[in-house]
Amino acid sequence: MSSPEVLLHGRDITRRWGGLVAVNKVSLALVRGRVHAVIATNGAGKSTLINILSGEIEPSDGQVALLGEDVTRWSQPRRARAGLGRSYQRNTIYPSFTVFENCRLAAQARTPQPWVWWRSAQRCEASTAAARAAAERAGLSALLDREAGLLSHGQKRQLEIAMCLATAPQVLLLDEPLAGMGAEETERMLALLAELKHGHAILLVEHDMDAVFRIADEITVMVNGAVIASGTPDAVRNSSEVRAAYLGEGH
Amino acid sequence: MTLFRTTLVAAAIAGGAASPALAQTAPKLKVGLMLPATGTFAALGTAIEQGFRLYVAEQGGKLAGREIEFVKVDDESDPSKATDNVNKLIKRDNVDVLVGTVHSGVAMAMAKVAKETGTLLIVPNAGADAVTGPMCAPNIFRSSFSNWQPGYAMGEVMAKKGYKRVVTITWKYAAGDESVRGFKEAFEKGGGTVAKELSLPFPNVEFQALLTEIAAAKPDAVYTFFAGGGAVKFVKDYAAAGLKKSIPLYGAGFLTDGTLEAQGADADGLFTTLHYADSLGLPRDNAFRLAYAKSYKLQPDVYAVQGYDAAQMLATGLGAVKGDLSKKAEFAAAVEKARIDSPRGAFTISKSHNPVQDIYLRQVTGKENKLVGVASKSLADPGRGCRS
Amino acid sequence: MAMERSKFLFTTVAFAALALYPFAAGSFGIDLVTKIMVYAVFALSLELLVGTTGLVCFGQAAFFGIGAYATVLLSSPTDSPSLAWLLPACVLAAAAYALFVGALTLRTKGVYFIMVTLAFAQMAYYVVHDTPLGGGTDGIYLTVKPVLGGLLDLDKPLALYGFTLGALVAVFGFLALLGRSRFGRALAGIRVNEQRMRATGFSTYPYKLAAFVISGGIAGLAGFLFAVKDGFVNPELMSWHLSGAVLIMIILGGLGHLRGALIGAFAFALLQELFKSEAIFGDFAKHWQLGLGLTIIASVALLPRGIVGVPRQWRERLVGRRIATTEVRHELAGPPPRVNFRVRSAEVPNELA
Amino acid sequence: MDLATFLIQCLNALQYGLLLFLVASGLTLIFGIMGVINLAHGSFYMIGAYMAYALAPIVGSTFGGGFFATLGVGVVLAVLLGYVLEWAFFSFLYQREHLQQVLMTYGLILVFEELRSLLLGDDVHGVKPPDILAGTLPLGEMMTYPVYRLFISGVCLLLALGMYLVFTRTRLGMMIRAGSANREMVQSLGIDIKFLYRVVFAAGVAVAVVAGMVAAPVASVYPGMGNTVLIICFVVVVIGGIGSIRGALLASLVIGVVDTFGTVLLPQAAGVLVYVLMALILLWKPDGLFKAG
Repeated sequence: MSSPEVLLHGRDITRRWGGLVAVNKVSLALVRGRVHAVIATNGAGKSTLINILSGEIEPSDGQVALLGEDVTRWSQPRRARAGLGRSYQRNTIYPSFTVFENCRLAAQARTPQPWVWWRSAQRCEASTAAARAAAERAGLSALLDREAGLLSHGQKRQLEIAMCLATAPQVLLLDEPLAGMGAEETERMLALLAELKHGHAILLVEHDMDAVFRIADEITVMVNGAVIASGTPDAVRNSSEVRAAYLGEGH
Repeated sequence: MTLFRTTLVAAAIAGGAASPALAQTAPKLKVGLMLPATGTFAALGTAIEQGFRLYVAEQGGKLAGREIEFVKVDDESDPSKATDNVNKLIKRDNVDVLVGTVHSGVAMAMAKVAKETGTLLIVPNAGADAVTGPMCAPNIFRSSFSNWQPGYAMGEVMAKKGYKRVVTITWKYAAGDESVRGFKEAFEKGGGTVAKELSLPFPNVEFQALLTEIAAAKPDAVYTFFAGGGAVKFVKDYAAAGLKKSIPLYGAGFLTDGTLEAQGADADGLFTTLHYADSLGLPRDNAFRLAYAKSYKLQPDVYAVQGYDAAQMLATGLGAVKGDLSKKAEFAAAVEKARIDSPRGAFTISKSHNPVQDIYLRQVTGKENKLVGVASKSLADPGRGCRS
Repeated sequence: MAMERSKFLFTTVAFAALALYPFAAGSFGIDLVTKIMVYAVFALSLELLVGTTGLVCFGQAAFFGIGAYATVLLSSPTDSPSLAWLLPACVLAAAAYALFVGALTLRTKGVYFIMVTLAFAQMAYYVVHDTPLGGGTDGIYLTVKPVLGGLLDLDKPLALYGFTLGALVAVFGFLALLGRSRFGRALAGIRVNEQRMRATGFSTYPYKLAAFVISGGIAGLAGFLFAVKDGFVNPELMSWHLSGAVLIMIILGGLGHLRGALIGAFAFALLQELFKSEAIFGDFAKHWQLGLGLTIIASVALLPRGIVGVPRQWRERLVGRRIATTEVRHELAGPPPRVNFRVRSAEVPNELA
Repeated sequence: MDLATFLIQCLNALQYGLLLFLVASGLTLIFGIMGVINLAHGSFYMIGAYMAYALAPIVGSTFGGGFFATLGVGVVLAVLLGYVLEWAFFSFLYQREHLQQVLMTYGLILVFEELRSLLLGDDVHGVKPPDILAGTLPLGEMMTYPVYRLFISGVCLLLALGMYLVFTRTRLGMMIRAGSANREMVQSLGIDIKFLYRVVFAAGVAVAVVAGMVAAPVASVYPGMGNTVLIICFVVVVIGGIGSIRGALLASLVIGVVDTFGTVLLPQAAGVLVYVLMALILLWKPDGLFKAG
């Protein structure tokens, strides 16, 4: 892939809450085949950023372009149907549904008539097939009939990803997929992400620095809503601003 | 009783399996009391039931030789449940006679079912004009009054007193509207005008704004229809607003019936019209009051009288047909001809089955509705719309 | 699956029992059960909103009342109207008001939704209460009951019983079908987490609106049946007391299950009959609300999942710890049909909240 | 309507609004902070009114006190009642779905109504205002204004101020606000959330009971009086924004104005106006006038 294919492009995104600026002129481009990580201290505007990109919140300023089209005024569902998938920091799986049904419901959004009321959902080939494929890709094939609420924490995070995949997205916005995971579970998730980046553009918001620096192709560092550094992991690691403002705190 | 109870249990729990025939020689007469046991009108329901039972007890528990058995249903004063509750008495308990109720809307629903099924119904309070108007039927009787009656009588009284401009105030619902209509009819006939008809949604009790309107309109007097908690609050608010001194307040009798203890001094001196009063001084009334006080350890009110008279009317009709309720025409004819020897003073029953009775003018003195005089002698409800 | 089979068995047996009941019952029993079945249809309409979609509507009586008033207002006082057009007309009238109310109210969330639906119901209540349109507080009468050609005369209690049972089975079947369909699954998803559904690509508003309209239509059907049964409509049919009572029915029965609405309607009505029964409680029967109130309180304390959840509760108690522990984890993840009113500040990001 | 009448109507609106606030403020506390839809709130108001009626002779004979002594005893009993109710009926419900709490409070309404009927009967009663407040002030040429109504307004304003101060200036208020925003966080700070909720519930009940006691002399005391205020209180709370004391005050006043002038100017539509207002406000501001927090 010689020329980078930009799937999602945020330009000068700004969000103000009253007098507070939560996100200040942030620009970033997500490219197919690459993992772009955003790291920031708590309260630096990561969640706001991801909410703006996915369409949950409107930006005060700036544009979002998806697959070359300006989607700034699009609703979240419309963006999702156009190929933008996101996961949440907290588990948003449907605990009373089976793993399969969680994925199937997600896949249903992309079927041509998701509102059909006269036929059993189980007989909707399009969504069942997509659900199986997504679950398999996320490593949950063995657990299809398990009630989602009974999964382990790591499995729930996997399911979160599987539900994203079931909607056949091109761009994945992942909000702290590693949060609360043990070492083994983290490894499994990282392997999954590495595998997923082929064919997808991934935005990864994460706290686990080791993981970020291992997997990201590009890293953006935010402090107080603004970008202070952006580049390859090595460049960011060596940036003096980052050391001063961010990494320094913990060391 | 036990057998009967068992049937009821079966009916209530299993959802009403067909009642096994009661093997009894002298069939009891089943009286279905459909009265409010809960909610705002609960106290009225109790008084009516006690009055009814008192008369039956005085006759040795038997009317026209038939032993009386009571079945009760709480109507909750909820019209939307009324049809159900009546059906319960008619279909489940197979009552011979229906007695009820206080709330006009519920009584209307009862009248409708009674009209359809032909079950004998005696209304011991609800004054809805329609019960003995468009809804009238050979088997429907009322032992109390029509909303029109006290209103009309008060209209005559106030016109005679020389008032010219009057404001009326009531809840915006059937009873209030009908009472005011009756008042207006007589008052305008007597040469007065109703300057303003004020109303507020039932059962709101925030009167202050309307009292201000009354003060602004400066009428000669005010006619009002309120009952129960609303009556208490209205009388107190009226006095507190200082209007009692400057604009005399008149009302249908419910304004001061069963409410005087709560209204206290604020009700003193008020004039109201009703078919009953405290200290009527009639021997019949004295005997009744004594008996009632003995049985229930409290003084009777107009509701108890109405219950008592409902039983008298039943007894009159039953006596004429020798206890055989299937002779409906004879029953009705007998009641229509009869003079009911009521504690309120004897009365007759009109063609449309409403009492033709004296309406008294009363004045509140010392927690009593003291008799002032007869406001309207043998006043008969016009029974508009009654075609039977 | 054993669970599925027992559900199916329960429903079949229940409906079979209802079908056979008239052969064993007297006229009062038929009347009573007809009434309860009308409430069951009404409860099912609300179950679609509350239990399935998670929209707590506190104004359901408005649709019920509109169906009932339409029945009376549209039929002529002398000739029997035909079911063929009267029934659809009443359902449509209720659904039309639901469309209007839903289109406006579905913008609000949680408690606010509850209260706005109440507001619109109160408006309908005061319109019939304070204007001569529907006879004011006196209400109006249905003098001639509807018929279907020579086939069905709803003036006959047995015909009405059969028709009501038919309507109940049809509504139950319809909602069961709906629940399994893609539309129904989407509603279930909206109940648990609407935000997630939007992120997945569902435009949730049309789904909720459709559910609201369907629910209003079914409530209108119940109102139609009520008006035909009693032959009398009154503003109280639209009062918040009735909206509250039907909500109580479905909670008592168990939210999230169609059977719950059915069981709740029967339990609520029969409990009232029980405590009102003079034969059992004698003179204390006039205080029937005390018994009902205490029973409700006890059921909240002892039956967290409603009456429907009782078998599961017993099973868990019998099987013991193993399931109990998984259950705890389950609870932590958020129990299935959970409807929360807590106002979440969705637009304010976590950093600032 | 001339100017004098208009001004008097404004006073009526204000006074009615403040009375509404008095009843509704307890509801917004419980509703906003604990998330409990308390249908039994009207019952607490009813209990207060009946306390004012039934306790007066008892308090009179034991302490020789009048209205204010009764009020004091009533408050103590109300706090106890609220505390015990929370412990017995609500403490185990917070982990459950909120609709279970609705069911619980519905059951409580029925129980309270019947207990009232069993203990005190179904009659209507009046309660005398204390002698020092029994007078009236002249108002215009015909009307007078009862001093007691002014007293009620004063109590309402004091209460509003008091609640505002407790919320913004005290540690308890801080904990309560934090608790309503984030239960887990407060618990992790070592604050006993169970105790906190119990206090809030007791306070909410106490406010409703006080409202009933204070309103008793003007409202009179009758069965079913709780139900008539319940829905309008919810309207106040929701228009004002759940949990917001400021909002409840403003909403009460707005409803006072709409209701007062509606009854006078548009009597046919008086019933429906308040609900039209609520629908309009919520469609305009889906979270009420003031969001809590």
